Amino acid sequence: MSVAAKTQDFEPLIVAFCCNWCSYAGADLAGTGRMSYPANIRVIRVPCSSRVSPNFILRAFQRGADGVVVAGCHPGDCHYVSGNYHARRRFSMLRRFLEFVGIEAERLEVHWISASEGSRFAQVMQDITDKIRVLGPNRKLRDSR
Amino acid sequence: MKEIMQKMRAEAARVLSSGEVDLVLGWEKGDLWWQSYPVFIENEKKAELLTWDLFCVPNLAKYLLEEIWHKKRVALFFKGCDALGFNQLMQDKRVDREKAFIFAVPCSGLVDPQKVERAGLHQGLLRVERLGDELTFVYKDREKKTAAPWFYYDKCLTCRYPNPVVFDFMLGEPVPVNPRERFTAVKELEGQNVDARFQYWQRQFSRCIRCFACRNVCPACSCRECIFDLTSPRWLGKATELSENQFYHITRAFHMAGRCVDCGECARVCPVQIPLTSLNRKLIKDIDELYGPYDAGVDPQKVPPLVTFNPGDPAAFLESKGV
Amino acid sequence: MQELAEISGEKINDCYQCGKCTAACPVNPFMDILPHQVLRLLQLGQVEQVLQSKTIWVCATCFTCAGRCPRDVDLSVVMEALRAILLRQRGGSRLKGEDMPCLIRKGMPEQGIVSGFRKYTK
Amino acid sequence: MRRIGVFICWCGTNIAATVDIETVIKEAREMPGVVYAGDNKYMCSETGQTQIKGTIVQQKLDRVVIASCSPRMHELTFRKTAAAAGLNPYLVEIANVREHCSWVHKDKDAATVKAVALIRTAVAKAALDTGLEPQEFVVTRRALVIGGGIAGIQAALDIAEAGYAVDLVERTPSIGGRMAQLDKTFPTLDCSACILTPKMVDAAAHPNINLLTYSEVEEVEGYVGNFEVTIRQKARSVDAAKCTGCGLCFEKCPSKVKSEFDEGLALRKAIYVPFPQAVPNIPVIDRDHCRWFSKKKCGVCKKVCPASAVDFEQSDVLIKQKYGAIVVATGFDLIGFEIFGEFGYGKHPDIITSMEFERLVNASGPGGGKLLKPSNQQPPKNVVFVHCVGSRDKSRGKPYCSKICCMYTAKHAVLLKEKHPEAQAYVFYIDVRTAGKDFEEFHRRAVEEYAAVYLRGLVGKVFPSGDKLLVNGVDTLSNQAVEIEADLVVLAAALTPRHDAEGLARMLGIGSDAHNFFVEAHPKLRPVESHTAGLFLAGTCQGPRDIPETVAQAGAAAAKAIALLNKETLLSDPCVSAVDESLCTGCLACLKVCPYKAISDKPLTEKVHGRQRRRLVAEVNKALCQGCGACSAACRPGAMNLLGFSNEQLLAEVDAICL
Repeated sequence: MSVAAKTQDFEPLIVAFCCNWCSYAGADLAGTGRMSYPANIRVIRVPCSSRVSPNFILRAFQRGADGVVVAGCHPGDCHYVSGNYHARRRFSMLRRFLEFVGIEAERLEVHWISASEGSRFAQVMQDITDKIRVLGPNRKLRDSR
Repeated sequence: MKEIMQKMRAEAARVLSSGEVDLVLGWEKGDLWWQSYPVFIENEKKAELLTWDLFCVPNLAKYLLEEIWHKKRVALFFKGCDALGFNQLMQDKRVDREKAFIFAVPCSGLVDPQKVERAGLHQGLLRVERLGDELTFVYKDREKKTAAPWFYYDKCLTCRYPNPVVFDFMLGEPVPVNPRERFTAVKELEGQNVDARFQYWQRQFSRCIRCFACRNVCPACSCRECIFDLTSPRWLGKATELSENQFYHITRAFHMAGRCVDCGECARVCPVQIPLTSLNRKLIKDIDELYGPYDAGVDPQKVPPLVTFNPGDPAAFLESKGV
Repeated sequence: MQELAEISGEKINDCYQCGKCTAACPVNPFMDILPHQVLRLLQLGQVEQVLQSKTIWVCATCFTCAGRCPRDVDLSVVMEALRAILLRQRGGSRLKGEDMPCLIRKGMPEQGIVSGFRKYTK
Repeated sequence: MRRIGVFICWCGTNIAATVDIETVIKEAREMPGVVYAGDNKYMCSETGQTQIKGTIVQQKLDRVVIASCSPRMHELTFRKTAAAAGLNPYLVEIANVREHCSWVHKDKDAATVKAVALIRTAVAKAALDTGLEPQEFVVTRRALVIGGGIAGIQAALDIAEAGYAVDLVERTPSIGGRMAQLDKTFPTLDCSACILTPKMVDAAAHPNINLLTYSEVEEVEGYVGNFEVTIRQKARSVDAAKCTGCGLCFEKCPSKVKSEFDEGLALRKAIYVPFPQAVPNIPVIDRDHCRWFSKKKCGVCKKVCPASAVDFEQSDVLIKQKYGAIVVATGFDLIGFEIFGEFGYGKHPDIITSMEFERLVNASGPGGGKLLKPSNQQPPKNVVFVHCVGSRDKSRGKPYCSKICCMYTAKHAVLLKEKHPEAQAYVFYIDVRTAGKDFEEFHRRAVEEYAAVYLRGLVGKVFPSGDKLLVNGVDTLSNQAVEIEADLVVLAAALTPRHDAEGLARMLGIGSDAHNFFVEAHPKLRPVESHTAGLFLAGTCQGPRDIPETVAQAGAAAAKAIALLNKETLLSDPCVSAVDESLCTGCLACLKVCPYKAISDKPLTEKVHGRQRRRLVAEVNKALCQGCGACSAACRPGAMNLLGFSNEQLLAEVDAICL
């Protein structure tokens, strides 16, 4: 199989951790508005972006995710006052660190998507899927078994 | 160093006999030139066992955790790096300042036996002495003199706190602080492309035998039960598998973010020479860049950068460096 | 229309016809189509009418309209784009890449060459 | 082994048209722990719920997964269904196959594969669900209302009428707020003071209402049912118990300052009541401008006070009080004009804001409501009104519509004509928005009966020319540039939240939008609640609105607060953090990231090798914890775990979703 054909066939798996109050609701709104985005996106609901431990992200990569998204409320709008501020530090550091150990930074994306930004949710997910398609499958962190 | 060793022994005997402490933690000389082990001394008569030489590298602070919590008060000796580790343990509320009587030992660097070996100076070596900036390798029938920094641990060459930041009693005079740039290796890696970096770390991580020495020696790794040992949930798989090694090293380093005192012990004890300091220092460098300079272990009252925030923090995950 | 959007980069449909541009324009008495009408006609796709107007040549590019617009539509840029369209229609490339070294040697200011490219080259 | 039941909803064709239900059922039956998989056209319907309940009993299900719409829609419904069949409601998981799948994907195969993955994930999570029990806690039956404008007054009165004690905190020396500054109100032209003042008096006289004027909220802690609030009652320098309100003090006071209440158009004294009908009618000393406080000279007020009520020694008092509910009604400011140089505001006294116009036209305002030009006290002839100054302006101002300007400008045009029949109003507008009862009729009257000239377009520049103001505008309907020689220019300024609203939002822990308006919990279904339980919103602090809407919202907020105070106890959400003390190292990183101060340290004594050992562990206050899980992610050994979103569950979800 040629490389080109491989990229054609490659359907990335992208895990999105969405905070219940903003981004998950934003995803719901994308649904209500029938704003389509690729089926490669699979959402895990968490109460807050600050609930997401880097371990979950690494685990997703180990289990074969080609990209991971963490989505939370815009800074200042956190339902839990300051959760996204903590998340912002944590994932700023993690993303740089993953890049340092040789993982493409684009595989981990963090976005602030509010409950009213359904179309932005769809757009962000579309963009990420496109980017990961170009990047190709995650072979670096994946469990080889 | 001899005078300090004399003082060490005298002070240890004094605090034991006065009943100020019921245990002294120090180093004692082993059988071979490079062996200086931790020793527990409960009797002032044994104070003569204490040694202070170019190989007293183990940090004694971590013994405060499990082995001796039932002691009334413990005296122990700290080099600069050890003191930072102790402060980190303080910040993690793992040690009680009141229970420790700290002797500060300013340290201008310790000798890396591996460097001695690599230079071929180890055959028949009896001991190593230092005078000023010069080392004397003493053999049965000859001596060899050389510049000391050549044989210091890498971590000593970049040491920024050779004089302990916490102590009750100072042994000797503070030494000058003169660190080399510590982010050189990190910057070099940062300059490479992402695949080259991956290959570099793949080479490193695939050597890991998961002996957990790096974790066990670390003064910031003080959990009662480590996440990597838990079976429910099982965070870290048991298989010999690169991805598990990656998980271990990324998570270990990340747990250290904002807490690593950069004492370099992890890299020193690694049996397969994984450059763990580069991982730790990458995080230190990023924290310094993004949230302002922060040196873990200097002031245990300061809030570590990854459990606080500033509403105006940069969103560094929006940076895109391209594929 | 597309060419206009490409050259100007402005979102013409953002205009809600408040007329602030016209109200602020110092040369509006000399225009046959008022500034806000320019945008309205463009919204309706009537580019030709605008291109034939006096207005686009009266515009002094003083940027007052742009500064006052509550919708972030920079009309001065749109005007410039309209002029550029006309100028480009009037003839092929007047500046050629291969002429550049010669022109620069002659001491023509580089800024002038760049704006010349923008105006005259298709 | 678990006995998990999977129920797949068609949602009519909403799900079934894009997801192949049959395949999904087949796949679900193969998932670990699943003993039943079934479907229904509408799972949330009576029949669907009966099917769930029946199956739970027949199949002895111990976990339930429902593949349907978003859990934000029907999680509560299905939890209740499960509870009705005797299952702990927290053993129910929802797979969101509608909003997150069938509605956003067009390819049936891809959507079916994804639906299966989502269900597999929910099954994996459900398998690790534990039954949770909510905790009961006692409600403090007292309310706090922040802001003493019409919204705050109305909310306080309604809550007080229901029989609960209310503290009404107002920053300025008197309640009344913006409405007290207004002259007449649209569209009925009632006199604002005539309808407001009785309410102010009612509030002051109500046995259940405790007025705290000249006071500010300083700290808010606690949670729904048990807020702990610190209020700073600023020193009035007048003893409220002794003062008779005779007014001798401010008659004699020699220091004059611009009156905030009169929008700087008139002067007040350093000891003052903001306006004659102020409630309470007790003066305060503005210490920044009082000669006694700046130079230790004067003291006239103290000398003339017949009741010896003036007290220079008074100091701020901090009041700590517990409340069950809080209504936030802090109102609005007008946008600053510094950036709108073209209008020349501040450069000429006859260019004024709409609020200043209210004062000029008000009988109790400067000039006794004669509506004269501030520059020379002559009646104006041509008056230009400009709509949307700062509103609907995404480049320099605010992108939103301030909602009330169209109507009050029409009112101003009417009032102008009533005061000066020979005067002419010119109104520059972009659109006239008159959605409201009798609003359109009122606007038409301004045009038809009061001959206001409406010009569709905005104003480009205002500049003085002789004793007149030249206004350059446009009428886009006739496509003409317009120039008007005006005597007075009135700018309808955009409404903004109070300048310090952001800080208050942070203190209260409620959300605010990009413009610092407080955010309601749901724009349609929960318009007066904030995201934080027990905190309710009323009036313009939530967004621009007029008086009737404000009053209605205040009543609604009060009703919500009353419903809360009516309960003796509340149930807490059991999805809170729990500590595994055997794992907890006591480093208390969790405490540092907790936004609710819900975590504290607790000494623990245990026996180790026959010896007593004391160590610290973290402890969670279940009533304070709101379940964000920041602590769980900060905990290195994983001792802190969020129930309902535990480490085990999230790992299982990640594993399942990646399969």
